[in-house]
Amino acid sequence: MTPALPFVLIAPLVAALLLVLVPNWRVASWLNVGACAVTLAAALTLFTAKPAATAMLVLDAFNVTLIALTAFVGLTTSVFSASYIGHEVASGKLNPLRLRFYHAMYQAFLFTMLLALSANNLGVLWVAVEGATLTTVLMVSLYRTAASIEAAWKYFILCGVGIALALFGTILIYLAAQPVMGPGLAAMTWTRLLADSAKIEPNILNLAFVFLLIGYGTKVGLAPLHAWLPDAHAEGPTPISAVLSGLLLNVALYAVLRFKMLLAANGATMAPGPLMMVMGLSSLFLAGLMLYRRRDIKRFFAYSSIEHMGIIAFAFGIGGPLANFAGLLHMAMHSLTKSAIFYAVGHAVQAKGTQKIDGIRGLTVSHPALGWGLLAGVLAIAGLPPFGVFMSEFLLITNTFARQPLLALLLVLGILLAFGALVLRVQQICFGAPTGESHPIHGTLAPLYAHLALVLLAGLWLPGPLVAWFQTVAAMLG
Amino acid sequence: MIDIGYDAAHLLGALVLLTSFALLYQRRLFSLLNVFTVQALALSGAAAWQGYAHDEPHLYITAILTLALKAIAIPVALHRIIQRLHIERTVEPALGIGLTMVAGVSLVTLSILLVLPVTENATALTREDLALSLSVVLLGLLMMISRRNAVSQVVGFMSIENGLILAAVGVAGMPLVVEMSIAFSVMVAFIIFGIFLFQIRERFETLDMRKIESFRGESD
Amino acid sequence: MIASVIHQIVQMALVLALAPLLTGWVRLVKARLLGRRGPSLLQPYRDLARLLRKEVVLANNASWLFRSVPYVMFTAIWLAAGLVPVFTTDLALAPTADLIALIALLGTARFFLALAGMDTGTSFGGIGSSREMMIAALAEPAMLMVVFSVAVLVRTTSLAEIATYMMGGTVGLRVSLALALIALVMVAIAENARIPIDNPATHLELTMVHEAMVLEYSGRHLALIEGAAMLKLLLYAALIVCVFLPWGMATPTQGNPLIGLLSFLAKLAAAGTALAVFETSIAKMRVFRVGEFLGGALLLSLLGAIFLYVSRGV
Amino acid sequence: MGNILTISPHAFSGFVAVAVLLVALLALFALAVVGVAARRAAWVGAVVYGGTAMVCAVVALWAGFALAGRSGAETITLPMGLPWIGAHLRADGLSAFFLLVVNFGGVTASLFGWGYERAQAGEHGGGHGHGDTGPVLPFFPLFLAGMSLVLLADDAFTFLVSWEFMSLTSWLLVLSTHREPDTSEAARLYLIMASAGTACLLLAFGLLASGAGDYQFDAIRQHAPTAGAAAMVVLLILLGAGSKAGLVPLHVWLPLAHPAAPSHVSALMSGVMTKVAIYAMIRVLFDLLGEPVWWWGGALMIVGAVTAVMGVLYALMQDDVKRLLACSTIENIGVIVIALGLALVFKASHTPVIAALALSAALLHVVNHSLFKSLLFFVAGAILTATGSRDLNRLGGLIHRMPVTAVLALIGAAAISALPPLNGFVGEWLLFQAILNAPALPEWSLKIGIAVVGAAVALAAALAAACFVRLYGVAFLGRPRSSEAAGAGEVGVAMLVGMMIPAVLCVLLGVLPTFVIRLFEPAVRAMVEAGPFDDRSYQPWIWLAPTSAIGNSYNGLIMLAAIAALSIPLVLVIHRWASDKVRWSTAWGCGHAEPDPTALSQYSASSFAQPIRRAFGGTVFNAQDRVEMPEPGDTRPARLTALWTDPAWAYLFTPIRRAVNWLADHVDVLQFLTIRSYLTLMFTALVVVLALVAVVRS
Repeated sequence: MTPALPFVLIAPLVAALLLVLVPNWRVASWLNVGACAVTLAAALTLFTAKPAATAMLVLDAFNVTLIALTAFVGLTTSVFSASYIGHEVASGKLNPLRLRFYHAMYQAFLFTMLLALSANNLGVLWVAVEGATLTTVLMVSLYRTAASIEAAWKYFILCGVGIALALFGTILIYLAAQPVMGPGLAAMTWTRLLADSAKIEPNILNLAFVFLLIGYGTKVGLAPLHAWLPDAHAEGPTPISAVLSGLLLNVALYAVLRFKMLLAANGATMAPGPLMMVMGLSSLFLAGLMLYRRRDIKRFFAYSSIEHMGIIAFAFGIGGPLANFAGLLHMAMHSLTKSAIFYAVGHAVQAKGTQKIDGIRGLTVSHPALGWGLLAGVLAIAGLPPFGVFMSEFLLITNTFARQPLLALLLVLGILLAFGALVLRVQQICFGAPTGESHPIHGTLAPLYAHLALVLLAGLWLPGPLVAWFQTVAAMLG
Repeated sequence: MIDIGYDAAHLLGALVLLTSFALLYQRRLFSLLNVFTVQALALSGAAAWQGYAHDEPHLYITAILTLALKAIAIPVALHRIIQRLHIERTVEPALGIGLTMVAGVSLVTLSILLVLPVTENATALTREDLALSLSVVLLGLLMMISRRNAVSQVVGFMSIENGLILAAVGVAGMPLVVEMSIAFSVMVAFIIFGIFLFQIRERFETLDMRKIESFRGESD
Repeated sequence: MIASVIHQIVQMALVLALAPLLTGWVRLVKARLLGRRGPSLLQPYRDLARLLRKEVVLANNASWLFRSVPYVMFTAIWLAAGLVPVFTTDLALAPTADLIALIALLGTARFFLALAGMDTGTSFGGIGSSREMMIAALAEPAMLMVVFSVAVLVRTTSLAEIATYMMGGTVGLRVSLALALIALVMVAIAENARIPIDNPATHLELTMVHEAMVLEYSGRHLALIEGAAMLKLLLYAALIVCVFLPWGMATPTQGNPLIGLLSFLAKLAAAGTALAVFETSIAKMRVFRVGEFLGGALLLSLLGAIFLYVSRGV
Repeated sequence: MGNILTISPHAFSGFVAVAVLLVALLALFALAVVGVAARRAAWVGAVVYGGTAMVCAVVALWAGFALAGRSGAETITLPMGLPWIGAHLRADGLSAFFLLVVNFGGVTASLFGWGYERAQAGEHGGGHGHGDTGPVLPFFPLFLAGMSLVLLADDAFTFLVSWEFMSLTSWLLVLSTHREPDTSEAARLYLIMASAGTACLLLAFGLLASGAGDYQFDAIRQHAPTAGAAAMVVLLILLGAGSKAGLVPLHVWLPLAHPAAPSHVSALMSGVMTKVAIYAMIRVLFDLLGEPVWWWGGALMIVGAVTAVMGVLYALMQDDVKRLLACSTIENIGVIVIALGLALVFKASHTPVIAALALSAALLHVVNHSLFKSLLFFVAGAILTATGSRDLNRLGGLIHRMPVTAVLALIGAAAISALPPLNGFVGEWLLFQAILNAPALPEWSLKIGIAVVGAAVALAAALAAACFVRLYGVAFLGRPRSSEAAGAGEVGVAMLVGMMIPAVLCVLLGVLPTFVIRLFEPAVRAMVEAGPFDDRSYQPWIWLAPTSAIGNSYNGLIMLAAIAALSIPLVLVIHRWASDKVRWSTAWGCGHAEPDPTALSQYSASSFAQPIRRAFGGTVFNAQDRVEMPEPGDTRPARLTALWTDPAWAYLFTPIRRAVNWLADHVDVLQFLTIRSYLTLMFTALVVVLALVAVVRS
């Protein structure tokens, strides 16, 4: 095992412990950035490393990109948060003590997610996801406003139950595997399970998958398990909304997909596809309709995240090399784009002093750089070229229609439904005569534009290795 | 030996299931807590017995943890809360008790229906114990949604957890059981802390969820 | 080649010369039918000459367009009239424009006249123009449908070839041709602002269409417009004759242009008489009935086009 | 003859040729960057518009030469787009022709736009209402680049990326007037309709590419789809490309979005972008989809006929100059689609010559419409600049104040009304020649149906004439109806030049149409394996005499000569021998006392349309004239309000909108449930799925 992978995990852990001790929030925020940079550097070295899987950790085509992505978004978000929290302190929404806690939690959160991504042991995976839940709950309730506490509470209860169900699913997996590979760690080690998945009793796998899908699916935010997501995004600090949408949802989905691979490899199980497609489409339509009535800009984009998770779930549900590729690409694109949007939203909310969409008008006039950035982000997430999301949606829709015309029609309808709402709102937000108060923007827009640049690049050209990784994973997902 | 082992485990498992039915039945918070304590005791017994039967010492830790936290610490804490916050002692269920019982029974049938056929090649003990734990989990969920009161929801949540641990100790040689039960206990602790937090903040006069649900950010 | 050029020149001159005569003839016959002596045949010539000598009175805000329209319109209609074979099909300009082009030329004339109507900025010009365009909107499709039915039979839209083919007599009697003829006559009546669509003699603004457009014209401009109107009447007569009873007309290969000319004069006289009789026998209809009248024409012509397939498979 | 312009094909070896185009496109992107970077600089407008004009000129020239040189298809593949496929670009006859149209439009639009923007900027103080607009400069070249890319794309992904990019940039251009009240609604509707269209195209290409995902057009050409799939594709293309082209009933966005943009952009959107949609139809229906079936053409013709007639009727109802022009675009698209339908049916019945004739009619009309519609939108822009108003009822008498514009506008109006000897007529003439060949078809339904379609075309043409008499008569003739109109002045040189180029071409193409028809003959041959002309090489090129099948011919040049030869002597003779005296006086107001009645007593735009409203509108638009006649002695003026509703809105789009709102309202409840209810949702989901598993297994 190269030291890189453990180091990727250790760096944020150590940083978290350090940050608890740092009283000055300015220093802390930049320490935070530094720690993320180190993590990212370590994560990037993983591209070259090809370590063998251990009982606890694994590095393969699937998680290597996600780890890098997580580290990257973690870094950009930390930069954004450094410029964001200053204003929050100035406006008295946060005090240094809470910020100390916030930075520590931020690193802890990154740690749990990186752990979940690199875990080879299903138990560790579960513990990591649960840890991610706990840390984010704390950060969602950071403002201690009634609404934020209520959101955190809802998030906590719903995801707690979800986590519980996921654990039951995990136990079932072990139960199914234990007769084949004997008691002990082996029967909970993902690589081993995948290797002799064919021998495992398929019926228990079915049962297990149901619990895992419902359990982890709660964290993915698939309807009807989505209820926690909009409020958690809306009431927490915006950097947290960014990492929730950009990273946590992906990690939860990653967990589901790992188990889908098990089923695919087993062959004799039920097809998990229809289940995922139904949940995906329902999320898509629910979010699409919900978008029309949202008045809170952050909740608005939270629902858009639900929509996209629905699209991704649908893609993996229908399966096949092209659709799976589209799903993976969409995961990456969505996390980059959506976090970028939340950076822009964060600045916009601070500049206009409100989270209500009605209060935010004519951004391209009042804050051109921000306004056009937000516009580009929303257009990208709406699936307009030349951004990367278009490519995944292109592959998904064309491929689906050739195979399942009716489903493709539903998919297109749902996407158009959401598209209508997005256009409606983005025009209100970005164009027209500016209204209300208008403060200068604090901090840099670099993270926003960095993400947009990546998404644009991906829309025009994908690097070969990435494509190769995605294709192998697509094959594994069946 | 095995027979006794089987019977004892079976007995304890059945006791856990029974208690979660009893939980569904309770109207008064204190008796709810008492029943829960019984369930925790039964669970720790089961864990200990399994540890003894398959001599897996780490299960003893689980047993002790369960005993310490679930059977002693948490019930006591909840008692204190109830007294401190002057929660009225009887909670009106959201679903009628009768209805809840019917639902519970059908859930148990469902779980047996699900588990028994799929585990032909598993040991009878595992199978039994899986069916039991699945029912316990489902009953716990039912408990959570059939009660308006936060305390009873916490209890419901914890009985789900009991179900999980029951399953975990049931399957031979399951690793990381301890770690998981710890992680879970942390979560439970969080919930209780949460309740305290609400009380301290004095944002919610009561723990009745209807108050908490009163606002969402969407009002303008 | 030379012959065709000469024929063409003769034709241009001929239509110019004959147009007022036809109008005069129609007026005379109408008068006689109404029991009046009526003006002399040559009266239209005298009118035109008098108008040409008079000075032009222009509205203050009349533009260059207003002043040039009479010439444009007259030329367009004159050219169109020159394209319809009257005494011979051997015309130099025959290949430059077929029936469709001819209809379009008339359209050009109408377009500019309608503009002129709008130019002086009085309401009457507007009334005339808008009504004229509405009438045309229905008349033109009807006309083209007539062309369609004929062209489908004859496999061409070139008037010369149509005439030749019709003279061949291979067509025989056709329901569709009859329908087409009726439609064409209806269109002709509408296009020439005759009763019952319009009354060339009226000066009651609210009922008039064509006259309303030219209300502001005077002197030589009015002369040109009146002349154009006469040419148009001749043109339609010639067109009907050429398509539906071209017998006696000369072709490059056979027949004598002089015979063709004489037969044409005879047909023209007959057509004029028919028109006069028709006009005296019915009353003018309200402007908004015109739509129905021409809609009828359009349907008839369409029916004719469809009947082609019913009567004998084409 | 076609090879007047012939230059050796070797000049364009495949790679070089497409590379030239790529460089040009990159140049456009670079210009966009300039537009952003130097947005404050004074010279930026000149640079961007000038540069765009030059680049477009280069591409247009290249396309012209490629066509004239009969150079074959040239392809290039870039390591972009879909990783395992790459971006395929291909320039063949068809794309070369459309490149010519698009980029020529780009040239004129850039010239006009430069002057227009300066004029608008000048207006700021003068306050003709148009406040500071959003950025146009960056998106203008991008828009053009997007359209050219669509024409070059040779795989589904590249095609759709460029297609949607085209919509995106034009949407941003529409939004540049975002401070004006109607824009936001128009822009929104536009982008949604555009994306709905793109979605249909996505589905269509999904079918064509099949599950295997062969997105290259070559691969698509190889395997012909099943009859059912082909039918589905035709339908989807009609929806997808049709929504962009403005086929009824998908046209609703067009009369809102096209006018909302700055005038030179409106010209591009109406005159050029719709043609890109036509290109998509041709590319798929004639090229990718293989052997056609007769009813495809039938469908196209029906839709086209409805579109043509409805479009012009819409136009007649409009009082807004630019909106009127946009509606007339709908009509012309209808005509083009009819021609395409004819070409398809004839291709299906294996009479390629007639098919070529019809297709030539379509392509010629594409050229013509791009010319005179750009011209007319420029005129509208000039009017807007000079008077600050687009409302016909506030205009009038501009012929005296904007003499040059008036002449150019007259040419445009005459051309679009299909009057000989201008270019509009030639297209209609060719179309009718094709229609007259209907009897050659085997299917009875088509024989008869095409006759009806012909009637529809004629009706549309005649109504179009009425429509443009109305436009020109009300805007330029008569007396000014507002002080702005009275105070208007002629516009600047750049704008005039931008208008003159298309105007001159309208005349030239009317007189020498054979030039251009010969020019795009390779495109036609590539699509229907035949040319419109028989190979009678002695055929002099000033004669338009297709298909000896019917011996018809038309010669605009001689017709023009004849008109001149008749009219000039006429004028001379009359002025020499008859009187040439003129007296000026007031118009006769039918007894109105001096001074003559106010300008408002003139026929207004709406009163002009009234007879037609009455004849057609009643049934189609359930149009009503509501008259408020005050009591005798009451001094209030009587007023007449003309009401009409668009059936497409009434029966299609309003219901959809209502349905979405209704659903949104009812689903919104889910945002406000209690935690317990959310838990119940989870629980139910779990139990249902578990039950399903149990059921499925037993």
